[in-house]
Amino acid sequence: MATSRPYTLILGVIGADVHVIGITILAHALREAGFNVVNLGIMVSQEEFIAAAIEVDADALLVSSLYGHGEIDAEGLRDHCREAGIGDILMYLGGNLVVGKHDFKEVESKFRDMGFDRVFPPGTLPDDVLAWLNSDLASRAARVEETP
Amino acid sequence: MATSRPYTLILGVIGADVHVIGITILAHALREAGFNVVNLGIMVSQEEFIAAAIEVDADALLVSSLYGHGEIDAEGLRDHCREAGIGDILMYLGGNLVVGKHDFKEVESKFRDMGFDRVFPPGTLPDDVLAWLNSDLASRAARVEETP
Amino acid sequence: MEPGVWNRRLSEDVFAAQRTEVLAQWPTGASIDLDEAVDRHHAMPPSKNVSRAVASALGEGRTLIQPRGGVATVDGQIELLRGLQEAGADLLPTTLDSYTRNCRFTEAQEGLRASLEQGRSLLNGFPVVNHGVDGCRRVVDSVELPLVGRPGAPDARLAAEVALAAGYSDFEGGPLDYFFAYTKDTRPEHVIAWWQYIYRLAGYYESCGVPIHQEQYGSITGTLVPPSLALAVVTVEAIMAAEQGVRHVGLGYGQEGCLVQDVAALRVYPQVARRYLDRLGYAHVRLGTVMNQWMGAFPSDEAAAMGVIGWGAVTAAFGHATEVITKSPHEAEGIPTIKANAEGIRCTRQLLNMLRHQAFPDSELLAQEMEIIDREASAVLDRILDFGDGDVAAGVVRAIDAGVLEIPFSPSKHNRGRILPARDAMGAVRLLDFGNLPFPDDVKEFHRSRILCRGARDGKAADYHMVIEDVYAISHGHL
Amino acid sequence: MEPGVWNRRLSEDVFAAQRTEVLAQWPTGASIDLDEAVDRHHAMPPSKNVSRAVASALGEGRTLIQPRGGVATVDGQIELLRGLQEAGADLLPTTLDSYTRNCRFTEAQEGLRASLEQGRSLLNGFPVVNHGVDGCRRVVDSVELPLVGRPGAPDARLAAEVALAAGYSDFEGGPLDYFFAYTKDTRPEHVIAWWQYIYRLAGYYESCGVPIHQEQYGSITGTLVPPSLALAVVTVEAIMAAEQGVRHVGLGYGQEGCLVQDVAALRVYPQVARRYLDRLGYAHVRLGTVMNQWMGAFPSDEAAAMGVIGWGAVTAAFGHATEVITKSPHEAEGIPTIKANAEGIRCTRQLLNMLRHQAFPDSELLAQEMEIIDREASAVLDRILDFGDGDVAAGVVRAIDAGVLEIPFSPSKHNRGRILPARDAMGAVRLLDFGNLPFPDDVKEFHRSRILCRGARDGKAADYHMVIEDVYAISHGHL
Ligand code: B12
Ligand code: B12
Repeated sequence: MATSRPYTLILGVIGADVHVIGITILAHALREAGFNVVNLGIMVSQEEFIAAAIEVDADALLVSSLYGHGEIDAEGLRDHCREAGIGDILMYLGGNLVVGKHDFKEVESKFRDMGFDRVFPPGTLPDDVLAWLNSDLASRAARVEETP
Repeated sequence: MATSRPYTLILGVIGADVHVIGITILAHALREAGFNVVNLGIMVSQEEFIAAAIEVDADALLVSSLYGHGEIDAEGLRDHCREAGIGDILMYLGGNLVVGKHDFKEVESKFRDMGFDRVFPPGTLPDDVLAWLNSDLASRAARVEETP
Repeated sequence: MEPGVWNRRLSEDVFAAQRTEVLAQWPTGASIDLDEAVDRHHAMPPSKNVSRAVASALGEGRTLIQPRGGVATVDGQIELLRGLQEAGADLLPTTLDSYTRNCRFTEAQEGLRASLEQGRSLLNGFPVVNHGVDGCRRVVDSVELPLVGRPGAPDARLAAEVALAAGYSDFEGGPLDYFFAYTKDTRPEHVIAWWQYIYRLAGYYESCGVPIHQEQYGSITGTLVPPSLALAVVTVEAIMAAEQGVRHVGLGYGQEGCLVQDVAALRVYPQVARRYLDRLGYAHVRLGTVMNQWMGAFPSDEAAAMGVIGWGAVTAAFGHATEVITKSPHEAEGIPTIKANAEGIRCTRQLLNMLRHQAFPDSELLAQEMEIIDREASAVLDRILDFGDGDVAAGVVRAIDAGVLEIPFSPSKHNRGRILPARDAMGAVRLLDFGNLPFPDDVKEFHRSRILCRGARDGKAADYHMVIEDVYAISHGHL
Repeated sequence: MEPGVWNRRLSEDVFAAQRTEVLAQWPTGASIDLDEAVDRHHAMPPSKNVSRAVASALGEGRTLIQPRGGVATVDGQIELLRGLQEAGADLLPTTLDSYTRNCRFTEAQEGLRASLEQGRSLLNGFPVVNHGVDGCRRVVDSVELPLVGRPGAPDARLAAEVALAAGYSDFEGGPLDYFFAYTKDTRPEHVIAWWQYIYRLAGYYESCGVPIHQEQYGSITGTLVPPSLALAVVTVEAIMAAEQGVRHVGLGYGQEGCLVQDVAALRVYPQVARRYLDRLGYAHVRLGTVMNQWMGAFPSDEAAAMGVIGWGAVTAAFGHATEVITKSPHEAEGIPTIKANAEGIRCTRQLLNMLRHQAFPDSELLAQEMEIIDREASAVLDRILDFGDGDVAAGVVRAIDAGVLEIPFSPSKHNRGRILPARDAMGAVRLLDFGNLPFPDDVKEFHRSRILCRGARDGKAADYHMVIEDVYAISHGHL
């Protein structure tokens, strides 16, 4: 469940990617679940993601990539976040992340290595995303409370 | 082309197999091409094949097996031919010879080892059969003429 | 001529006497106890009964999926059926091997032994009789779904005894189907008598409150069978089954490939069968339809085969079939692996669901095809009833001998073998030669003119070569 | 408001001036010589021209198969296209990568470099511009079939220059399609102007005796697009193309999944487009239809995906589409391998052939759907013409701003985004909310009542959740 102060999420499709359906539905579901969602839409650059996150003091970055250029487009995003002073932000990635049909395990570890906290396969439903977000954000909140 | 004295062929489906379409069409095509065809139909035992071949002094035995029990049903046919004094008869086998989908190379060598001169895969068309029969019977005829 | 068989319920005595003989055919027969078997059925969850599954499908207008499948060993069969269950089947099959189908139990035993030894199935099906009730019950207990025994045999009495006692609640088939498709010398009256026994057995379970569904085959030789003749076949079988106490019939049909004709057939099937059953006093018998996906030669390319399978799903959906029996992408080559079999199920499921609420709209063309099939089947059925003085069993034997009912490509020597089927310009199966079929003249003219149109279009004569072309057509990628 | 664009043929001077700019976008542009390109087309065998292939398909009533496909390297593209050719395609595709689609040639170059280095394609298409005319000609020369460039881009002018000069004879797409589907901030008038350039270029080849086929997209966002809106889009595009000298148009349509609606759309498409083209003075333009197999979310199971592909083939066949663009069983997961792509082709081919002479019979239901689509599209088109005082280009820009034409799920901020599509009880795409669409009242009532029926059946409210359910439907195995 979202807490009293709603968490703020940045949502967008990275690169030159126009696949808007997935994030449209995700944004709708996340809002319904009580999150504060900033939906940047399609064709979002790394800079735009980071600027938006800073501007609204976001709790998480939800990056979507469907069209196969995820490898190129998402490269270095974690570093750029660090450089911008939000190196710790919770970062999810989802969609059809590479070109072609591949074993998801490999895809996942590739993007985990790039600094994403969670990587979601094609076909992921909003409920799964919600469940992970709630648990990850809650455990982060707990961690913050423990170390005052 | 069939020669002046038409060759006589025995055709039948071995074992407990009822698949009649293939041999019906084959028989028709072989007759049209000038062969003398004795079509024993479905569910023919090894004994019936051999008895028919002896009775009409056949030039070749064309054994069909579609239903998958070819391995069991055709086992020992060459030996039984030998025992009956027609050990040299040209022997073809065709159809869906074993249970399941297999690499045809393996199937072919299994049945070649069992004494079949040629083994035909599923989907074989009458024209292919005709072409092989003509060439095999012609070269056998030539061999006979050479060794008077 | 004395037909040697009548459409009359076997008396308890006659049935009991025959049972003793049947159970003695193989050692596993000895242990079959009907009372115990009935108890077992009553103890099974209702969700494992075919007839109940069919009832709810009929109620909801759904189409149930049943694949085919049988391997030599019990463990293999369990693995297979669990795989098919997981793939989304609604009903599970057990196809019998061809030795069992011919009561050649010794050879089946040898095939089973060799299969166990070599660790692969050398049999093209599951030898129910050799495994006996115990082996079959292991299979039944290992899955969640209702089970159908699929014999495809002229004499499957012992197999039926074993399967039904083990908890199967459908034992597919019928005497005319398997006379025409699976015999060479056997007289039809014998096959009828054997199946009357099986129907009587099913009827016995019914009378004890165990619903048994009687799926029919109806696809017969799987190759260019005119729909009306298949309909005549299954109607006669349904009547004979009903007389022996069967109450739930799945009218079998084999897809021909021309959608309008197939949908017409699937719609007209229950209408015609209903009419004759009602007329002859079997109004209580419930009817559904069972469509077999294309039964003739398949393309060997697996992607093309998936296209044919999908087309079968579409036809079943638009024809509102109660069940569809699926094929696999391995069809042209050999008995499918579990994976290939599952692919056929999943492709079919996707399409059934997508078409669930779509209609194949009513049209003049469809109405015309329905009328033709109805009139042809009725002509044959009326003649059969005439021939038997109202007794379909006697009548159909005489009709077969007279060539009033015959099936293309039947291997039986008692089949007349004069009719010649060919496709018309839209791919519908018509007849070039009618033999002694009692079709009305205008209907014959309709067939001829339709085939001529096609011949004209293709610039080909309407003769035996056209028939051969049509046998290969789908496997060569067209219709 | 000044629309900033008119439906007027670009003068030679304007075209030439723009050309200089376009060719300067990337070094490979410099070498393009239109005269030499025209000669090359004349020297190519006629069998490699899309427009000629389409002409004979139209003549014979056949449906041509075109897959999609593009990889980073020239060698890879050649291997891919040869594979698709062998699988039985009639026309060969070259899908552009998404950097090229956005004129981000530097990034495309980087993707190409990385692809060469890693020995696998990191690009989701073929970067035509980076390969230039020489690279593309190697592709053209390596295959036997006609080639179609598939940009999917708001500004593909340089890509079009390269592709057509290399010997491609179709450069798919159109400004409204790619405004609605592929832009976020860009104004429609800019996309129209860019595509007027491409049409003008195609028209130039035409004027030199080189027939160029203009395939349209028409599937737009691929997700619950009402057929009438797609028809309005492609009709406006066809008019704009015709004005620039295009003479051969393939009207694009994306399968929705409901057969009656899809067949109705495919039949009504050329009728409506013809009417408007004729009225506006473009009677000489030849029309065909191009059906894209289901463009929305696919099931990830490959067997189920083959079912969806088969359904697309059936729809194309019954809709008498001139071309069908195929999908592959890998669709839900990623760009397909050659093998998977070939499977889509072969499944489609089998069904097209089997359905070649079958009819989807005329029926009231079909006639009704046709009438609805015709009336809706005409209402939108008439309003567009009103808005532009007879000029479709000016009119459509105003219509978009006014929400008189909008597309569901368009990512463009200039798209109104008020209409809400949902399926009715038979799966036809209807509208829940009409925004400012100028549909007649009785038609709106028809939509509402149809969706209500479905809601009642499923016990669900007709709201946004229904829309979401419908987005997932086919990928989750139903409609
Ligand atoms: C039609 C058909 C039937 C019909 C047969 C009707 C009839 N009266 O003939 C029916 C429905 C009755 C039937 C029953 C069965 N069938 Co069946 N049947 C087929 C099917 C679909 C087509 C066969 C056909 O008619 N082909 C058209 C003809 C023209 O081609 P053909 O028979 O292959 O013959 C040609 C060539 O093979 C070659 N040829 C054939 N024999 C010979 C011999 C020689 C010497 C030469 C040179 C060439 C040659 O030339 C012929 C002319 O072109 C095939 C699968 C397929 N091919 O798509 C399955 C198939 C043959 N059947 C099969 C099986 C298992 C059965 C059953 C046991 C039921 C079951 N378990 O599913 C029963 C058999 C019962 C029995 N006792 O035999 C399996 C065999 C499996 C295997 N080998 O692994 C197949 C392959 C289906 C499958 N994949 O499971 N079947
Ligand atoms: C519809 C569609 C389109 C439409 C998009 C319309 C629009 N406005 O959005 C159109 C037709 C325009 C299109 C275009 C293209 N597409 Co496209 N498209 C699809 C398709 C069929 C469905 C996508 C969809 O809408 N799914 C439904 C939504 C609800 O699901 P989703 O997008 O997957 O999102 C869900 C999850 O993935 C997850 N999720 C998504 N993002 C994120 C992010 C986070 C953080 C989390 C937690 C979860 C998450 O949650 C979402 C909700 O459930 C897919 C294939 C498929 N899936 O069947 C191809 C597909 C994505 N497209 C593809 C490609 C390549 C293209 C094109 C380049 C054209 C081409 N070469 O074929 C262009 C792209 C141009 C560009 N610049 O981007 C490829 C990508 C290939 C790859 N990765 O290897 C796919 C996979 C098809 C394929 N197999 O080739 N496409």
